[in-house]
Amino acid sequence: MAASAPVEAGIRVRLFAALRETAGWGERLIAATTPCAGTPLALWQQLGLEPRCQGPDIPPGGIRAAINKQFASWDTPLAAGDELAFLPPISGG
Amino acid sequence: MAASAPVEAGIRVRLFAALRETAGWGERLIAATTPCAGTPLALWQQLGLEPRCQGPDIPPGGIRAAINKQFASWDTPLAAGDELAFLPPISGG
Amino acid sequence: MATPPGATAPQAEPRLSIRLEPEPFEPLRALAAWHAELAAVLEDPPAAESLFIGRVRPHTAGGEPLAALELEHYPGMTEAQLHALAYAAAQRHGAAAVLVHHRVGRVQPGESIVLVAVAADRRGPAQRCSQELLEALKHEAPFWKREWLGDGSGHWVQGNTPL
Amino acid sequence: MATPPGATAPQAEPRLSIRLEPEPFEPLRALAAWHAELAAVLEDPPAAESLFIGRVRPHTAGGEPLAALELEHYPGMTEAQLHALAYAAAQRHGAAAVLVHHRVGRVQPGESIVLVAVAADRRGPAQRCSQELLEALKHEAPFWKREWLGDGSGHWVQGNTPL
Repeated sequence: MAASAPVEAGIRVRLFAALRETAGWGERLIAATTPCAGTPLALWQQLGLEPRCQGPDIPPGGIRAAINKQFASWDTPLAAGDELAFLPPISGG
Repeated sequence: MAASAPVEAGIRVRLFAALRETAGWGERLIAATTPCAGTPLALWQQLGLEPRCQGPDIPPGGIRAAINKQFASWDTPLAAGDELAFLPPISGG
Repeated sequence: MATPPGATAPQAEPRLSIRLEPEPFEPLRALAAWHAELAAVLEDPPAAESLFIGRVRPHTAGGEPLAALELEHYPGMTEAQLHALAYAAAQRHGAAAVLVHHRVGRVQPGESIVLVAVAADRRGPAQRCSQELLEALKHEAPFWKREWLGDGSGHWVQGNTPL
Repeated sequence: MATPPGATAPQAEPRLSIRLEPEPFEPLRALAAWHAELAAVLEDPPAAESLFIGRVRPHTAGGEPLAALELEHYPGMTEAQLHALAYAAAQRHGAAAVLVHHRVGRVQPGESIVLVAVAADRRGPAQRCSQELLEALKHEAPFWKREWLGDGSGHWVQGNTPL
């Protein structure tokens, strides 16, 4: 976590693979002017990403969130300076 | 099986590893003058091999018999020309 | 953490060799280099080594001829996850050393895509560690496959091939 | 015999490469030769390869320093059993090719004693076949180990090392 990062740093949002192509972008800097800058789930909804959530507190099916390159739960509080990534279903190996 | 082998061929008995060293020999030709030349269990007892059987019909613990280079049960009828081997517990790989 | 039954006493830190390969790699050459590295640091060569090589199939999951497979990853996170997964698996099974090499970028049919190697003192831990780690990296390391067809179209693979 | 779930349709005969090695052998060199053989006969390189290398430990089962391991076998029967076990395991799992190389005679600590390799279309069958075959040959192929100590004494090993 980068709790001591300057508030102007905002939150860097990254999309990968099919998510990126559906959205038409791979990276965005979102302004975050308060110490608490929401959660992955709130940002997913705010950015209008697909698939849409089935309800305000229901994360999109099959998608995982990562904060600063570590898997994170959808309700983790974000801080300015964080890198938030949304990851479609993994298919490695 | 070598049922058509000459009866004079007898039965070749082979011992391996610890069995061979305990017995002091590795290979013997046993006369077999009848079409039925006994079973592995009968020959084991007849040759006085160690470990002794716990009873007339009880095979020696841990030892396996092979006839013509294939595992065989202790009561398989032997024929002249057969190669009978007694195999101590396996420890390969 | 509980010591698995039969594990040997105080356990050294597992040696990890994790690499993303942007170019074709030859698994046997990678293993030879790894053996040389281990020989330089381990007192004795490991008694048991369990290895896995995965290669790109010539056809898509749907059965069409595959022109190429594209492997996207998340630079930084993918390496960190591979390290974490390899370390956890090695610890869990008491493995002495673990190697994971994984291709990224455009991979041709027949080319090696993943190499997993585990060195341990006994065959059971080596095999189990290698198997678990292969499953773990297929589900927990951020890689995404896109199948490219001969007509220039491509689509993202949903999930993994069945076990 | 029932077809295992998910097995691919009409199955070609598995290719077996079985060898007893009276002299030290280098597993990676053996694998390179096997890969070349398979490349010459298989239409595509196998998608999954599961390999195992076993080496002689530097100490006896009882913990004493080992001078050498002697591997006795039953010429003719050992090869036949290895073939039969490899064939059965390959059939059971639908593996395309199986390699087993096993040392015989006097083996030094650290030397390779057994190499098992299985090529299949999927990772599960490759891993399971390789694992089962290794267990099978440890219990069903006539090999006997004698541990030689530094003082010139030797004793026959009873059974296998634990999994």
